[in-house]
Amino acid sequence: MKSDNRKERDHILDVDHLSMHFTTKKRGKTSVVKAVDDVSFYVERGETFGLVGESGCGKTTTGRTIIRLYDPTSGTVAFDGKEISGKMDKSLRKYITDNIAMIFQDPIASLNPRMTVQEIIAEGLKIRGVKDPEELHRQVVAMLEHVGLQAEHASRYPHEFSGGQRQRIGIARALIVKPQMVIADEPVSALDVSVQAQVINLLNKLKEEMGLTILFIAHNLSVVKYFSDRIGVMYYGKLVEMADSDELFKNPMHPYTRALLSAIPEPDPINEKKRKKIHYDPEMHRYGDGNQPSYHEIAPGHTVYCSDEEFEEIKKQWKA
Amino acid sequence: MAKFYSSDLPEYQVEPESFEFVQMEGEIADEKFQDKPIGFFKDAMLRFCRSKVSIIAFIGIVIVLLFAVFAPALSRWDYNDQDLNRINLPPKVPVLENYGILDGTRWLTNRRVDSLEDTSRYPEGSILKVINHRTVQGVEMCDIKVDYYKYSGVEDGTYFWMGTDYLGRDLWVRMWRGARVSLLIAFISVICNVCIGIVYGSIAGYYGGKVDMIMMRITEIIGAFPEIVVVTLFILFFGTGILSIILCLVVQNWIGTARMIRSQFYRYKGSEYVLAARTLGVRDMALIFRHILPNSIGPIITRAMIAIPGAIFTESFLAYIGLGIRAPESSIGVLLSQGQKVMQQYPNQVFFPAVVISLLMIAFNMLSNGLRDAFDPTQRGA
Amino acid sequence: MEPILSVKDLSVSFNAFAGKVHAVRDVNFDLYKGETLAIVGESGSGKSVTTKAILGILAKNGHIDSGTIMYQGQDMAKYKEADFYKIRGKRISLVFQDPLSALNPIMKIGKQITEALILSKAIEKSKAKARAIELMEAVGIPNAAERYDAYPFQFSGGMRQRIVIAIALASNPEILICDEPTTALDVTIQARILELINDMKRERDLSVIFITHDLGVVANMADRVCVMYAGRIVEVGTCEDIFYRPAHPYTWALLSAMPDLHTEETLFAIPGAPPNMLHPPKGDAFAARNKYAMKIDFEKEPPYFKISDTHYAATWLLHPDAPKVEMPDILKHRIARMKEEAGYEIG
Amino acid sequence: GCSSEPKNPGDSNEPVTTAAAGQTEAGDATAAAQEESGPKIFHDYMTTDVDTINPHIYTMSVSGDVIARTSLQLYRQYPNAEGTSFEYLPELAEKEPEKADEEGKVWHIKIRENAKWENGDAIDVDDVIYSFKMCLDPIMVNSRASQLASDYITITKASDYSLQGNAGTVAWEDVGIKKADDYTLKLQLDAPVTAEDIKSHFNYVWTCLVHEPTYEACMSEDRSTNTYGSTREKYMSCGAFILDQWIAGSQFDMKKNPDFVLGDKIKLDGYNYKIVGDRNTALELYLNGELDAVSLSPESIEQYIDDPSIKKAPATSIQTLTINHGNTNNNGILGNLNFRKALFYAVDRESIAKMTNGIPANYLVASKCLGLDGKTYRDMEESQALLEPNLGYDPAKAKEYYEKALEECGLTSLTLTLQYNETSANNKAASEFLHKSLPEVFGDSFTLELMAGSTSVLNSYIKGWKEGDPNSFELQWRGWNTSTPAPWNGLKVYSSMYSNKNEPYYNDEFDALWEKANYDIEAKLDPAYRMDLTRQMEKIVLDEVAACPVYEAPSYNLISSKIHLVCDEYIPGYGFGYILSTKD
Amino acid sequence: MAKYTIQRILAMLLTMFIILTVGFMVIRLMPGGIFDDAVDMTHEQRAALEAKYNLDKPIIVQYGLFLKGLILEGDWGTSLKMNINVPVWDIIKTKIPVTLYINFFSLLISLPLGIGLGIVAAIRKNSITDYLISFLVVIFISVPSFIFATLLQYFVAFKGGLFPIIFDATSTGWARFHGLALPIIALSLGPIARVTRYLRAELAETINSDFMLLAKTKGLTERQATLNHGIRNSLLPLMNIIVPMFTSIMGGSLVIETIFSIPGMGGIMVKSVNAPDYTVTLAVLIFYSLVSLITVLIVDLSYGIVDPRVRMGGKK
Ligand SMILES: Nc1ncnc2c1ncn2[C@@H]1O[C@H](COP(=O)(O)OP(=O)(O)OP(=O)(O)O)[C@@H](O)[C@H]1O
Ligand SMILES: Nc1ncnc2c1ncn2[C@@H]1O[C@H](COP(=O)(O)OP(=O)(O)OP(=O)(O)O)[C@@H](O)[C@H]1O
Ligand SMILES: [Mg+2]
Ligand SMILES: [Mg+2]
Repeated sequence: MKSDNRKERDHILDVDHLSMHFTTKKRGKTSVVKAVDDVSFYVERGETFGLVGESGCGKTTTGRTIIRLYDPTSGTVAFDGKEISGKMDKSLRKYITDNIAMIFQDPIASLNPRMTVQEIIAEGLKIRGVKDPEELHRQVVAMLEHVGLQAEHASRYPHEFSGGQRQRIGIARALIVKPQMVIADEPVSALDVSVQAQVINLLNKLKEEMGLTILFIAHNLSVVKYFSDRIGVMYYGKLVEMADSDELFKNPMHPYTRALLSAIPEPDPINEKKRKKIHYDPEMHRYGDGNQPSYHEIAPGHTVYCSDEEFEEIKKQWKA
Repeated sequence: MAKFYSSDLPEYQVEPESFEFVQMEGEIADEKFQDKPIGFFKDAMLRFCRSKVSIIAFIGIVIVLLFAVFAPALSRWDYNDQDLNRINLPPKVPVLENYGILDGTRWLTNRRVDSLEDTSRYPEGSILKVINHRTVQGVEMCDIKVDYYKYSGVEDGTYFWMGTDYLGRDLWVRMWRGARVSLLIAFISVICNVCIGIVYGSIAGYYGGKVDMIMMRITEIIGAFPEIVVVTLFILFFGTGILSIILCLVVQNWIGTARMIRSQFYRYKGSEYVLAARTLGVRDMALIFRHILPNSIGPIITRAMIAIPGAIFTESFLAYIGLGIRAPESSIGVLLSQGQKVMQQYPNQVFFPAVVISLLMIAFNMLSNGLRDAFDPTQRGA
Repeated sequence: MEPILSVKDLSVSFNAFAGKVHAVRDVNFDLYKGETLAIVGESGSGKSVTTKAILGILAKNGHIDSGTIMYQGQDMAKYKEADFYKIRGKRISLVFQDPLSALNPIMKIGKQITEALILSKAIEKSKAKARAIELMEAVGIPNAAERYDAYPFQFSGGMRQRIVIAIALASNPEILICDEPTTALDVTIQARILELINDMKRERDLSVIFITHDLGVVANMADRVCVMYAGRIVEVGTCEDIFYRPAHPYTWALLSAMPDLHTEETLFAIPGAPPNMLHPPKGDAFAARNKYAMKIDFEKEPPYFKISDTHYAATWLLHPDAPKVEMPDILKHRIARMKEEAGYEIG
Repeated sequence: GCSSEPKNPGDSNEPVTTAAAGQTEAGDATAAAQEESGPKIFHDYMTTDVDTINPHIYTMSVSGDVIARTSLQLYRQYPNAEGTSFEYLPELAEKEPEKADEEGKVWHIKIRENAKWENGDAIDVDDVIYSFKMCLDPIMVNSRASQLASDYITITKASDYSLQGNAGTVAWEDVGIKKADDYTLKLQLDAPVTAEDIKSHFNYVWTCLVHEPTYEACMSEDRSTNTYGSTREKYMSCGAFILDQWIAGSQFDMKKNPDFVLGDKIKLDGYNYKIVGDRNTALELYLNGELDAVSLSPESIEQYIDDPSIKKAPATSIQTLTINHGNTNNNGILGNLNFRKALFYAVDRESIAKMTNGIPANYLVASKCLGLDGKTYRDMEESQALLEPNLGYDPAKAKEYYEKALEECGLTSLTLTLQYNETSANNKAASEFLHKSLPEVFGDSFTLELMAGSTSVLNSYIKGWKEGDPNSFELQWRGWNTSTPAPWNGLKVYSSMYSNKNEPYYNDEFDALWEKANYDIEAKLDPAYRMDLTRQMEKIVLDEVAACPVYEAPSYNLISSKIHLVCDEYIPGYGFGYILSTKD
Repeated sequence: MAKYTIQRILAMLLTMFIILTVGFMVIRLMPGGIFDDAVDMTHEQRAALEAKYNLDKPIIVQYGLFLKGLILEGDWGTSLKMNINVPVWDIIKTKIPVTLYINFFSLLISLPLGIGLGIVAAIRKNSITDYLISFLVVIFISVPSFIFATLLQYFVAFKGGLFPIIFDATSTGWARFHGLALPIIALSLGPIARVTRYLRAELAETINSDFMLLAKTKGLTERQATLNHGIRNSLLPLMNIIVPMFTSIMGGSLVIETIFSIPGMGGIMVKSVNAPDYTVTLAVLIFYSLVSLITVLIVDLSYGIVDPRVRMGGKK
């Protein structure tokens, strides 16, 4: 469900040529993983930006680099015009944590099993100086009710909850500090179908109520499509395509996006059994000297990462 | 049996009011919990209590502890009551003595036959059996079985359940006194190990990188020193006694704990809930102590439980090479090493402490297994 | 037609720490030659346990309480461990969910494929390699000969799953049980694995039991579908029955909880969480989360109501005396749209 | 015998028993052993490995045993015909030393002309002089040099020569060791001595011969160290036995030396040592027939007390409580004579002796020390007279002195720490006994704490006061090996000049007496006077309780019935004479 | 691999150097002067001796001299107390073989035996066999090896006459092994128990792993699956305990060597500390450190050989 609280075109987050390379040293051998490689995109205030791509393509790394769990190798990230990718200090830390929150994928692993729900949710408040236990409790309960849980759940431990409930606790934890933007890293992919909807609906509701901006990371295209205003598709550390979600589904331009779209299973036996899947082979690009890929805007807000040569091809296929 | 609906079956003739919707209106709220919230520790304890083996082990340890605490006080003798007239007595236990075991008798080999008449050496009635007459170098010799209590001139009705040692001290009391001391040493040293290990391991594990590399090199170097060198140094600086022994038990043993804590940190510092806390701006110290460290509680406890008998074991090694606890204090290690010297003459002196240390080892092992399971978060609520 | 595998009234329970877990309760299904039977249901509904019971690989604390598993005229529920060796891997094979942990990390791929054949003397050692390469090629591993000596960690997730399938197919089984074979994989890779399974099924005339919780995958693969909830099968029917004419509120909920590329309206969320199988609820297990729950749902377990020859559902809503309810709007719309897209009217 | 009781710290006053070689006068025993088949080898054991068999630097008594059996000394102890006492016989020397001047400062020692090295090289006086010269070598700084230079006799300039380092101020020619002729050694001494002194002096292992070519070959380039005697190859035998095989840390095999100058005394075909560290093991080996003699651990004495093979050997040392007189803790109570007396009277020596299978000792000259007229020093009435009655145990007196001492030092309670060597079972038991019994005598205000330590640790505490820390220890067990034939010499440990002193005890009167007893020619010539001096010394240290003697722990040995000793009983100052035994 | 190996060896040498330095200082801090307890000598004589061996110089100077000798001439110094004037290396040289002999043999014995028992216990978990094995394990772990050594010596060697009571250093070949069998056994009991315990736990876990399940569904019998898959995989983590185990065997041999009169490193360790004999202690210290570092290195490198994931540089 798309949001309409996009007011004017106003970037809240600008990611510019962001790279995050991991160097691992194992038994004397160093290897570099280019988890995020020269990625640029922006997120508008109040919108939901979806990031999709297959496992290991760097979605999580992108999200974590933005919120500065990792220090970027190069490139800049600006939040609300203020650069947040520079040298870390107390005030920057505070700026980031006050404005951006994160929701994690694994509802089991992302909650400390040794803390009660109250403690988990209140932690962010405590750091921000709320000391009064009653006030804390009041706010926690309010937040719990907000996410569809009950006051009595506050004294419980995470393991007593089902996956969907736990994910709601995670959301409550992220949102209690009233951030402007939330990075939701695959918030539903670890959940059962039956409870996925609980969480998606909840996120939608909160987005409306709180005017949140969401960077929504997922690999399930149906969910992303349902949930996001704009979508970026990542492949091997690169952002290969970015567009409004309807536009993207109508005009998938990058071969990888197409393959991805064709592979989504749909709960429709007759059509599903007929549908042709497209395979994507990265070898097909044949990039080389003088034929390097870069971002090309094919329509307003729709960029594709390809070489000039390919761009010509693609342009022909674009449907208005 | 899978049941299929058939309008004929009487059991499917249901009154119409049963077909009322009951929750059509309003949101269906999440189920309320029926029971009380169970904290992590409480849950662990509950699961622990359900394991029979752990309970038995726990009770076993409690019994040993109770004996260690109370047996010395309740006994007729003090741990240091000496009497040179009753040295090295064999064990003698009421009731059991009637069945021919632990009856205070002992075989004395290589006795001169002509000396058997000597009542100043063998008081009347002390010789129970004479066998194996032989002549050695022209002297008539035999082996005799004596009532060692009579032989030593101990008054009737005196019972030393585990016998006595070279100063005539009651080994039963010394056993429990020793268990007390050994356990005390073990507990203190293990606590110290754990504390140092936690701090050191946390820092190395949390900060990682160069800090970790250097800290691990240091442990490697400390760990490379043979125990005996370290021990001798401590003895020099602090003299023998509990302090040195504890220090000896600590100086290298914390490394293991530190390594374990470090690996726990490596495992958990990247975990999602720690990252989540970081995105909320939780400070390093809180991350270490509230979020990461508690995961090590299980392994720490398990480790500590195994380390306790291990410490007793090391203590006995120290006692064996002569660096034990200050005499006349007793400890299991002292008793074991003392017992080893007289193993061929008075096997009882080594047997009982060996049994107790084995029992402790078993009990602590089982207890640690039980605790490990109880603290294993993957088994929660199961 | 005679089913080749017939599960009757199967109940499985586990003696867990906290008590007895009733993981599977009175499950019935038949598997026919050459068909794909999908079992869907959310996590913990007992799908894997059912298949493990069939293959006799239940965890040590689990046992079959009652029921029969008829295969080739014999009741496998009564098999001893030794009897299963004739079945496992030879007549019935299993493809695991997690290709990462299912392969022995330190054994060469080629060896893992043919190991069972060699040990059961089904093939000579000298021919084993050729056979392994053949199988690897069949499941679409490029450069199979070179990869014979590789180790699992050198393979990507999709390739590993192919290897697991190759292992399962090594001795030409009759039945292939796939326990969520693609859950750990990316959609693009999932699509190719599903294709592979379908191809294999066609080529070898396999009967497949396909377990998943992804309804999209079911739609792609299944001939018939069983929907499981809390250890029971709540609805069973052909693929069309389930997707176009679902009858059980749980099936409705499942279908409407999942957005597809066309969904715009608010999703239908199932409230609450599945029941604890330590104490299965009285009556209909789904009642507590069911908007359409009636009083009787909390009292009495619903029997299977026959909807058509192929289609049964266990819900009191189908009782002639029960009030008629419509499936949720979101689902209605979707089905309508799907039918339209499919281009013809179904049933 | 072999040293079985673990060596106590300070057992360094060299025991004479290290040279346990002996001789009987029975010359008729030559044929007896030859009828038997197989070589007659005595299987002995040692508890630790030897450090070296270089006589100039060895420090352990076991090393001395090996050297003594394989090398020649000028004189050596042998049992007398009755097997009750011993006498010095010339070994390499041909006869008694001869006085070459009036006073007794110049002596000639004639050596045998038939002595040979194992490789056949003849031995002449040059070998003797070379050996002594090397021992005194100023560059090598051998640890035995001072003993060779001045022990019973003080050889002119020997000390100066050996301590001059690189200075070169004293030439070897100045030293009083000269060659009179090829087979006569001439000694120049600082003070007049008796022939007995000479024999005693040259009876020790550090006067053994070394083989010049071998010794030179073992010399380091700068002539500062020498590896002679570190392996079989770097050693040359010439004594009663020839070192046949030496496996470091494990065993020594020696075979009879056919060319031994006193060859007729040796009936054994060989003498082997095994190194056996554990006492239980040694006993098992003995019972298995793999050893011919074994010293019993205190624990196993009871089991063999009736065994006809058991033989008792007097203690090698008196176990005393060393008192740190200079300790300033507790207001210096250890320096308080009353307290030391209290301590002396408070020790129940009888009980401790019973516990340790020992002899109670309220004296400082050991019971094995020789006196006059075939009596031991202890057995002499005069010596007995100076001892306290009831073995010095008098709780009432002790308490009285204790209270006086407390008052004088202004204390109300007192805690002292007694250190002991944990490897000594007897000391440990005795300590534990004192821990319990002293407070019973003194009352609750007194506490004795016990502390065990290894030899090196205990030594470092003793060393403490020498390095300026007066409070490094309070009480410590020490076992002194007093010199058997010369009890006056043994009392050196309480004199100021002794370098291995345990306690900071100084007494000028005592020092003067000691000088006199040892070096005064008058004393040397008059044994009775010497005994008297000895008694005076003993009285002073006893009166002042320089140290508190407690017990002597004799050793109990099992000696195989196959072994026939030359003496039925242990000969004080000599031993059992294993190497003179015969075996069937 | 080669580069990695070289890196590791260099790192090891650096560690060794630090251990050497720290060890030197620590040992000099140890109680007792070399000549304190020696023979009866005069004060002057003692001073001269100490001067000769530079013991009167500041410790840093002594260290400098020591390093100079070590680096320039590979000279570890000479023993001052235990084997006077013998180069330390010559002493150690004769002791190392027998110590390594018994230690390696006990490793050699305890690994297969422990593994075997562990497997049996894991497969027959909660059966009588398992309980019996567990019982033995506890006994072996909790009773110190010196007790076992004494018991074995008394009952097997002395009473039973099956083995020599003490080791005969002249023996070779089979006789040598025969003579060292008891010490090896005494040393092995603890490690056997430890391996057993570890493997039992490890295997019990592996048996429950997915690939074991797959092996079973492939049609392997329980036995085949355990043998082909379970054991090999649980052996890998076993390498983690080999290092501490080996060092503890080395530590145990300290006592065992005395009881069986074996002229090895263990004996001189204690003796050199007690003597005290600095140079020997230092050399022994270096020896033990080196052995443990080398074991670590070997285990690490062989991990690479045994575990294809490490060998081929894979993840995880
Ligand atoms: N801390 C790290 N150190 C080294 N490599 C890393 C690290 N984190 C991620 N990577 C690597 O970076 C790449 C991108 O990882 P990332 O987790 O961002 O992918 P993802 O798109 O989120 O995948 P998924 O869908 O599986 O969550 C992967 O190849 C991963 O192995
Ligand atoms: N060994 C076991 N001991 C106790 N309970 C078990 C055991 N194995 C399975 N269960 C329980 O049986 C129930 C069914 O499990 P099953 O694995 O069949 O679920 P599933 O439908 O396959 O779920 P998923 O989609 O997560 O694989 C669960 O509640 C689970 O907790
Ligand atoms: Mg991710
Ligand atoms: Mg499953």
